[in-house]
Amino acid sequence: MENIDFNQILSIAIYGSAVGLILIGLYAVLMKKHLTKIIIGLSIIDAGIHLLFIAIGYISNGTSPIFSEKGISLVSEGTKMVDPVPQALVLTAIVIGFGVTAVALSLVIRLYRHHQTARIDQIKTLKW
Amino acid sequence: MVVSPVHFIAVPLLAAFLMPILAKVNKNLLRIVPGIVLTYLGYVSVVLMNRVATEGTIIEVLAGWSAPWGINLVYTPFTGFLATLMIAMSFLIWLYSFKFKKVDDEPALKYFILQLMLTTGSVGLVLTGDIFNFFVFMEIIALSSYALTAFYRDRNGAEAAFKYLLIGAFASTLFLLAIVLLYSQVGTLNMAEISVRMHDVPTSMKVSILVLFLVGIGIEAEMFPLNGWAPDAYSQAPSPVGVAFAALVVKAGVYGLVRITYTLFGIEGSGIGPFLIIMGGITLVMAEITALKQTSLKRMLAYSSIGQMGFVLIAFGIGTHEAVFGAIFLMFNHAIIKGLLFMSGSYLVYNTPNKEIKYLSGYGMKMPVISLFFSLGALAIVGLPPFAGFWSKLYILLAAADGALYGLIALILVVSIIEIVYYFRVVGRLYFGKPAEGSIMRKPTVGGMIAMSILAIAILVVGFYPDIITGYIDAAASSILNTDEYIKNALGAVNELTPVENIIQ
Amino acid sequence: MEDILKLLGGAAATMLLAFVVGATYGGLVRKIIARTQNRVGPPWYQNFVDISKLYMKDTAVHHGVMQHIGPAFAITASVTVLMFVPVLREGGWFPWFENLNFKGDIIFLIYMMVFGSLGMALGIGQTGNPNASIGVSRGLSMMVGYEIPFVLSLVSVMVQTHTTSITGLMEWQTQNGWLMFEAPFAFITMLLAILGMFHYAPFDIAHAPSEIASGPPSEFGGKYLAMMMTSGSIFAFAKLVFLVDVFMNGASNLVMLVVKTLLLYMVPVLYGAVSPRYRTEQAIRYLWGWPVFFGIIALIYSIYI
Amino acid sequence: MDTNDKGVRKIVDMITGFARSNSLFMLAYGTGCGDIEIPPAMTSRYDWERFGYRKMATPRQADVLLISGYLATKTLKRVIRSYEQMQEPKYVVAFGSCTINGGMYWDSYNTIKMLDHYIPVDVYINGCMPRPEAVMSGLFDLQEQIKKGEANGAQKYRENLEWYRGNQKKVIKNWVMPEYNW
Amino acid sequence: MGGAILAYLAKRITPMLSSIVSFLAISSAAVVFFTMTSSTDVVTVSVRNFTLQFGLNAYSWVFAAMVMGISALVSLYNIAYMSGKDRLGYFNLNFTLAIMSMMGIVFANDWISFFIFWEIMTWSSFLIVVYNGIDEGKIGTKYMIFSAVGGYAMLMAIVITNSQIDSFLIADLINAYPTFGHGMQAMIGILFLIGFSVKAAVMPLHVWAPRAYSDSPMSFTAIFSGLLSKMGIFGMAIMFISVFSKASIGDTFIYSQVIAWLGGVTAVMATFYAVIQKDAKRLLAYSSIAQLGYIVTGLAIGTKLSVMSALFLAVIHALYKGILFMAVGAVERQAGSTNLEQLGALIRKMPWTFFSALIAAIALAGIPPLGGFVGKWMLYESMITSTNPSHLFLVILIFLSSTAAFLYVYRLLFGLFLGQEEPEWDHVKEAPAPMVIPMVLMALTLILLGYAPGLLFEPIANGMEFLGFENVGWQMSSLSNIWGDTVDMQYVWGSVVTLFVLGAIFITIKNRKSTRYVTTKDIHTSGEIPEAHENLTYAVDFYKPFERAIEPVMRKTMDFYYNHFGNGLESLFGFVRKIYTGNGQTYAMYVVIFLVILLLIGEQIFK
Repeated sequence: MENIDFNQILSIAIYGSAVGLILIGLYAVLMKKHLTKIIIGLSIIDAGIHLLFIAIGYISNGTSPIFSEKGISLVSEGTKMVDPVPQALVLTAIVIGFGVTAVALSLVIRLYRHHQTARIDQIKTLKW
Repeated sequence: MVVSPVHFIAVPLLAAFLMPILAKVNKNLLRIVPGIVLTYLGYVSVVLMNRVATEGTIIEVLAGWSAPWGINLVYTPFTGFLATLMIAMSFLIWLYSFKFKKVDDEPALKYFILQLMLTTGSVGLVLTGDIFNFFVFMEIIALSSYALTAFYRDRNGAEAAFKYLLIGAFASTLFLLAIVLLYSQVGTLNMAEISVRMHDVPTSMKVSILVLFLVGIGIEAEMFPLNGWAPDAYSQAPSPVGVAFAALVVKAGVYGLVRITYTLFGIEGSGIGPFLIIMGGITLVMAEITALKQTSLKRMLAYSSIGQMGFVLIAFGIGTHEAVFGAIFLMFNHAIIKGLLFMSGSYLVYNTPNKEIKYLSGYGMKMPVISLFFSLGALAIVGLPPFAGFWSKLYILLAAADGALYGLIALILVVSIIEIVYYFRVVGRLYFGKPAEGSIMRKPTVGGMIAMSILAIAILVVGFYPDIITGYIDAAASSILNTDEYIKNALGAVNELTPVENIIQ
Repeated sequence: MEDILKLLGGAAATMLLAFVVGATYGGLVRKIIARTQNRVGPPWYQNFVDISKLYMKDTAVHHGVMQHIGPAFAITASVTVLMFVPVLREGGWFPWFENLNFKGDIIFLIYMMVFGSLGMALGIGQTGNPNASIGVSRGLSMMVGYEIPFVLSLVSVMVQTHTTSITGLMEWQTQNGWLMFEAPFAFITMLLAILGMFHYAPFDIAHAPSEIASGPPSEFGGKYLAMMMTSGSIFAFAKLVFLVDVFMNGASNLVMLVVKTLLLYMVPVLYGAVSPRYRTEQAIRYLWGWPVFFGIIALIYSIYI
Repeated sequence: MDTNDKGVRKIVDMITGFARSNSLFMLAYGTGCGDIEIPPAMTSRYDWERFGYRKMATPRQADVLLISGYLATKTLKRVIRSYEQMQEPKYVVAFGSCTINGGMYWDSYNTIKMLDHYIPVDVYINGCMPRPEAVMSGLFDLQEQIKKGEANGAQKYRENLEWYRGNQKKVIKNWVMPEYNW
Repeated sequence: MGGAILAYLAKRITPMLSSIVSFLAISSAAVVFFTMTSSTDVVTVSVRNFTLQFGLNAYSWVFAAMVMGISALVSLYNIAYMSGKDRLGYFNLNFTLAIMSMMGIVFANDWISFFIFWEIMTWSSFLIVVYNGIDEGKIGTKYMIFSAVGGYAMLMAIVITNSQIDSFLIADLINAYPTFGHGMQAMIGILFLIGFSVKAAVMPLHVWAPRAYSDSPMSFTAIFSGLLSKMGIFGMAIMFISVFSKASIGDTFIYSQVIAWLGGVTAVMATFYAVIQKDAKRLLAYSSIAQLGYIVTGLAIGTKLSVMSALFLAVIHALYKGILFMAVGAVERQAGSTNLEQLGALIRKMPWTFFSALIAAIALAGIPPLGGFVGKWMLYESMITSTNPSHLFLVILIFLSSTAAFLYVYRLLFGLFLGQEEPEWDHVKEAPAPMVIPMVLMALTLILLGYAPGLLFEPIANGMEFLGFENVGWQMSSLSNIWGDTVDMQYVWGSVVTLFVLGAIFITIKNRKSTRYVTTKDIHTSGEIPEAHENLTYAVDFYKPFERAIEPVMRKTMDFYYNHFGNGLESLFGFVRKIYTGNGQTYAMYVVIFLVILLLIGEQIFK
C-alpha cells in the first residue's frame, strides 16, 4: 500500500468528481421538473467542467505560471510550470456561467409570473 | 484612422457600454448611435474587403500576443464576407427597428445595446482565430439572444427564451468540454495551430472532441435533433430579432461548424462530409415537413430557416469548391431573403391572433407593398428564378450532380416542392379572399420600408446579375477550402514577430 | 374550263343518280318494313312524292340563321362525300362519275361524314326544342358508339392493303379479290357498325317519333325538311357506295352497283325491321362490345396476315 | 298569272295536287276517344301508309291535323296553337260527332260544339265513333279536295282571322296565347 | 434578334400598369420579331463559370412566331376583357411576364436559361391562376406542386447532364446523349420527359390543368392553354426528335411507346371528362388536355408525318383554343356566366363571337376543310402507315377521343349560343371590338390554313429539318402519306365551300317571301304554351346517356388518388412534427441522446 501515489489518487479523485458532477448535473437537467433545479443542474455541469479543465492544466509540483524572460524555454522544458491557460479560461467560463445563470433565473421569475407554475412540463404553450 | 478588424469588435462593444450614458445625455442618441457605429463598421468592412482582395488574408494580433499564444483575428475572404454580410444585415435591422420601440425608452435602450452585442458576438465569432474566444463570442451571442428572445413581457418570449437557454447552455457546456479535451491533447487554443497538431491526436479522442464540437455548435447551427429551441425563439422574439437570428446567429453557428470541421479536422476522407450531408438532409426534411403543417407564419418561417440551414449543411458536406461556393451563396441569400420575409411577414401578422396564416386573406390588397415584398421573398427562398435563391440552389445541385449524388438531388428537389407548397399557400392567401372584419393594418415605418426595399432590390439584383457577388463568394470558398493557406497566414504572423520579442516589448 | 364543266356535269349527274337511287331505296325500305309487318306499304316512289310535296310547301319558319343553313351543312356533307367516293369502277361509264375520286381518301371521308351531322346538330340546337336537343344528344352519343367499330374495320382494311385511298383499295381488290372475303373480320365489324350507322332499329332512339317527337328534325318543316330528306337520301347512297367500294370492289356498271348496294343496305334494314329499340347507353355498350372485339381481331388479322 | 301560262299552271297544279294529296303527313290530336280508331287504320288491317299517309310527330312537319273527338275548351287552346304552328298548306280533318255538334257532350259547359267556329275544318267525318273505314273515306275526300285545290282552310283562316279569334277568345277565358306571327 | 431580347428585357422591367401598356409592349415585340431579318445571331450572357446563350433557329422560330402572333392578338383582347377589374397592374405584370418568358424559352440555347424562363413562366402563371381567388387556393397549390415536380425533374436532368458533359448547351446534350450509359440515358430522358409532360398535361400529371385553366381569367387562359402548354411540347419535341433519335433505337423505343400511349389515354379520358362538364371553361380546359394528348402522341410516334402533324396541331390548337377561350371569356364578360346549363341563345346577341367560336369548334373537331382537319389527317395517316403494330391500336384511342370531341364541341356551342332565348340574357350585347377583332382574325386564319396549310408547313418543315429530319417534303395545299395517298385540300375546300354556298343560297331564295323567323318560344311543345320565363332548353345533364355508357371508366379520377396521397402525406407530416413537443427538457434529452449515439458510433462514422 505504500506504493500508492497520492497524486494519482488525487487526480483520480478530481477527475472522478468532475465526471460525477457532470453526471449529477445532467441528471438534474434531464429529470427534474422544476425550473430552478434544472438551472442548478446546469450550474453543476459547469462546475464539473471547470474542475476538469483545471485538473488538466494542473501539474503536480509545478510552479506558478509566471513568465520570465526565458518563458518560452520553460514551456519547452515541460513539466515544471502549471499551465496558466486553463485557469484563465475557467475564470472566463465561470463569469459566463454566472451570466447565464442570472439570465436564466430572471427568466424563471418571469415564467412563474406568467404561468403560475415553475414545472417545465407544464410550460408548453409553444410546440409543434 | 487606420482600419483594422479589431474595430469590428471594439467599436460596437464600446458603443454598447457607452449607450446607457449617452441615453442620459439625449434620448435620441441611443437610436442614432448604433446606426453610426454600424455605418462605420460597414465602411471598415468594405475597406477591408478590398484590401483582402488585393493583399490576401489580414491577421490582427490583439494585445501584443501573437499566435499561437495571443488572441488574434483572422480576416480571410470567407470571414470577411460573412462579417460584411452580418454588418450589412445588422444595419438593415437597425433601420427596420429604428422607430420600432418607441413606446418607452427603457426597452429601446436595452434593445439597441443587445443588438449591438449580438452583432459584436457574431462578427467576433466569425473573425476570431482562437477557439476559446470563439466560445466567448458564442456566449455573447447566446446571452444577448436569450435576452432579446424574452424581450416582450406580454408574449411567451420567456418560455422560448428558457428553452433556448436550456439548450444553449448545454451547447456551451459541451463546447467548453470539447475545448477542454482539445486543449488537453494539443495544448493550444489557436485554431491554425490546432489544425497543425491535430494529426497527433489519437483517433478515439479526436472523434470524441469532434462529436462534442459538432453537438455544441450544431445547436447554434440548428442541426436536426438539436433545434427544438429555434422555432420558439424565432416566433416569440421581436421581429427584428428574428431577422437577426436568421442573418447573424445561425450564420455564426454554421460558420463555426464549418471552421471546426474544415479547418480543425479536415473535411476530406474523414467521414464528416457524409455525416453533414445526412444530418443536413434529415434537418431539411424534418424542418420542411414541420413547416408545412404550421399555422403560424413566424413559426413557419422559423422552420423554413432551419430547413435552409440543413441545405447549407448538405452543401458543406459535399465539400467541393462548387458546393462550398453554393453553400456560401446560400448563406448570403438566406440572410437577405429570410430577412425580407421576417420583416414583411411580421408586418403582415402584426395584428393577427397567434400570427396565424389563416387571417391573412386578402392582405394583398390592403398592404400591397408589404405583400409584394413577402411574395418576392417567398419566390426567392424556394429558389425560383430569376431571384437570388435560384442561383445558390443551382450551384449546390450542380455540385451534387458532379458528385453523382442523384438521390440527394431528388431529396432536395422533393423537399423544395414541400417548401413551395407552404410558401405559396401563404402567397395565394395574400392575394385572394376577403380580409377579416376589423383587422387593423400596421403602417410600416419609413426605416422599415427602406430596409425592405434594399433587401428586395438586393434579391432582384443578385437574381438578375449574380456576378455582382460571385467573385467574393468564390474567393471565400477558396479560402475556406484551403486550410494550408489559412494555417500559413494565421501562423505567418509568428514569423514576423517572434513571441520572445513580443514579450520583451 | 373543260375540266370544270366536266366536273360540274359529272357532279350533277352523280347527284341526280344518288338522289334517285337513294330516294328509291328509301321507298323500298318503307315497303320492306311494311311487308315484314304484314302490310302493303307505300308505293316505291313514295319518297319522291313526300320530298316534292315538302319542297312545294308554301311557308316555312325558322328560329334563326343556324337553323336556316343547317340543311345546307347536311347537303354539303352528303354531296361532298359523294363527290369523293368512286361511284363506278374504272372503265365503262366511269369517266362520267369520276368527280373528285382521286382527291381524297378514307380518313377524309370518315371526317366528312360527320360534318353534316354536326352542322345539322347546330341548326337543330338553335330551335330550342328540348326534344330535338335530346335527339341530338342521343344521336351524337351513339355516333361515338358506332364510329369506333367503323374506324377499326376501315383501319384494318387500310393496313391490310397498304393504302388509304378508295381507288387504291379498289385496285387492290381487282388484283386480290374482294375484301369482304380477304378481310372477313373487318367485314363483320363493318356489318355490325352499319347497323348503328343507318340509325335503323335497334339504334333508332335518336329519332324515336312517339317518344321525343321524331327528335332532331322536330322543328324542321317545309323546305328545310325537304332538304334534309334529300340530303339523307344522297347520304345513304353515298355511304352504301363507299362500303361497296371498300368491301366489294365497287361496281363496274349501274346495275351491279344497285344490286350490291341494295344487298348491303338490306342488312340494317331487315335487322331493324324486326328489332325493338336500345337505350342510348345500351346501344353504345353494345357497339363497344362485340363489334369492337371483332374489329380488334380484324386489326390483328390484318397486321399478321 | 298570265293567261298564256294557264296550261303550264294547270300542269304545275296537277303535279302539286298529286304530290300534296298523295303525301299526307298527319298530326293526330288524340285527346278524344276517336284516337283509338287510328291504330287500326295505320296497322296491317287497313294500312293507310299505302296511300302515302303517314303519322308525324310534330306540327312543323305535318300537313293534316286530325282532331279525333271532342274538344274541351282547355284542349282547344292546344289545338289552335298546334294548328298555327303547321306549315301551309294545311288541312284539318275532324271526326266524331262531338266535333260537329258536341255529340253526347252537347250540353257540356266546357266542351266546344262546332269546331268549325274556331279553326277551319276541311273534312268532317261523323260517327260516334267513325270506324277506320270511315276515317279513311274522309281522308280520300280530303285528297280529292286537295287535287281540286278546294282544300284551302288555311287561307280561310287567315282571311277571317278576327272572326276566328273572336270565337276562340269567347270560349277561352284566360287568353294567354302569344301573338305569334304564324 | 438582339432587339427582341432587349425589347423584352426592357418590357419586363417596366411596370405594367395597364393592359394597354402590356398590349403595346407585346405587339411591339411582335413587330420587332416579325420584321427581324437575320435569325442567326446569338446573344451570349455569361454568369460566373458558364454562359447563357440566346438565339433563334428554324425550329424555335415556329414557336416564337406562334407565341408572338397569338399573344399580340390576345393582349388586344385583354384590354377589353380586363377593363374594370381589380388589380390590373398585378395581372398585367404577370401576363406580360408569362408571355415574355415563353419567348425566353424558345430563344434559349442552353438549359439554364431555358429553366430560368420556364420557372418564370410557371410562377407568373401561378400568380394569375390565384388571381380570381376561387376555392381556397387548392387549384393554385396543385398547379404549383405539379409544375414544381416537373420543373425540378427538369432541373435535376439539367444538372446531371452538366455533370456528365460539363456544358449546358442544348446542342451539346444532343450530341453527347448517345455516348452516355444506358442508365444515364434513361434517367436523363425520363426526367426531362416528366418535366415537359407536366406542362403538356399528359395523363398522370394532368390533374392541375382543368381547374388552373378554367379559373384563370380567360384572356390568360387563351395563352395558358394555347401557348404555355406548348412549351412542354416544344421541349418534348427536342427530346424525342433530336435527343432520342440519336440514341440507339432499343432504349428510346420504350419511352416513345409509353408516352404515345399516355398521350392517347390522356386524349380519351380528358375528352370523356370534357363531355360531362357543366361549365364552358372547365369543358375547354379538359378539351385542351385532350388535344395536347394528340400532340404528344404525334411527337412520340416520331415519324416525319406524325411530327409534322404534332407541330401543325400545336400551332392550330393555339389558334382554335385561343378563339374558344376568348369567346367563352367574351360570354363570361357580357353575360356574367359560363354555365352551360343556364346560358343559351346568345347567337343573336353575339353573332361575331359565335362565328369565331363556330369556326374554331369545327377546326377543333377536325372536320374538313379547316386547318384542324389537316393536322388530324396527318396524325391518323402517320399512325396507320406506321410499321409499329401498337400504333394501329393507338389510332383507335385517338379516334375515339376525336369522335367524342364532337360531343363536347356541340355541347359548348349549343350551351352558349343556341337553345331558347331567355329574358334573363336579353341585356347581353356583342363584345366590344377589341375582343371581337382578334377572334375573327384568328378564325379567318383557320379558314386560310384549311385552304393552304402549306403556309404553315413551310416553317414547320424548316424547323423539322433543323431538328434532324431530312427532306421534309410539303406541298402548299396537298397532304400525302408515305403510301402515296393524298388529300387535296384545295378540292376539298372548293367542294365544301361551293356546295355550302349553293345550298345556303338555294334554301334562302326558295320561298323567300313566305319564310319567316319565329322566336324560339314558338316550338312544338304538344300544344302547350311555354311562358316567357320557362326555359325548355335541354341543357341539364346533356350527355347523361353517354355518361352512363362510359361510367365504368370514370368512377375514380386520378385526382382522387392524388388527393388521398396528399392527405396521407399531410397526416404523416402532422405526426412527424410531434417530435417538437414544446418541452424544453425533451429537447435537452434529444441533445443528450444524439450526443451519446454519436459518441458510441462516432468511430465508425469518422475515420
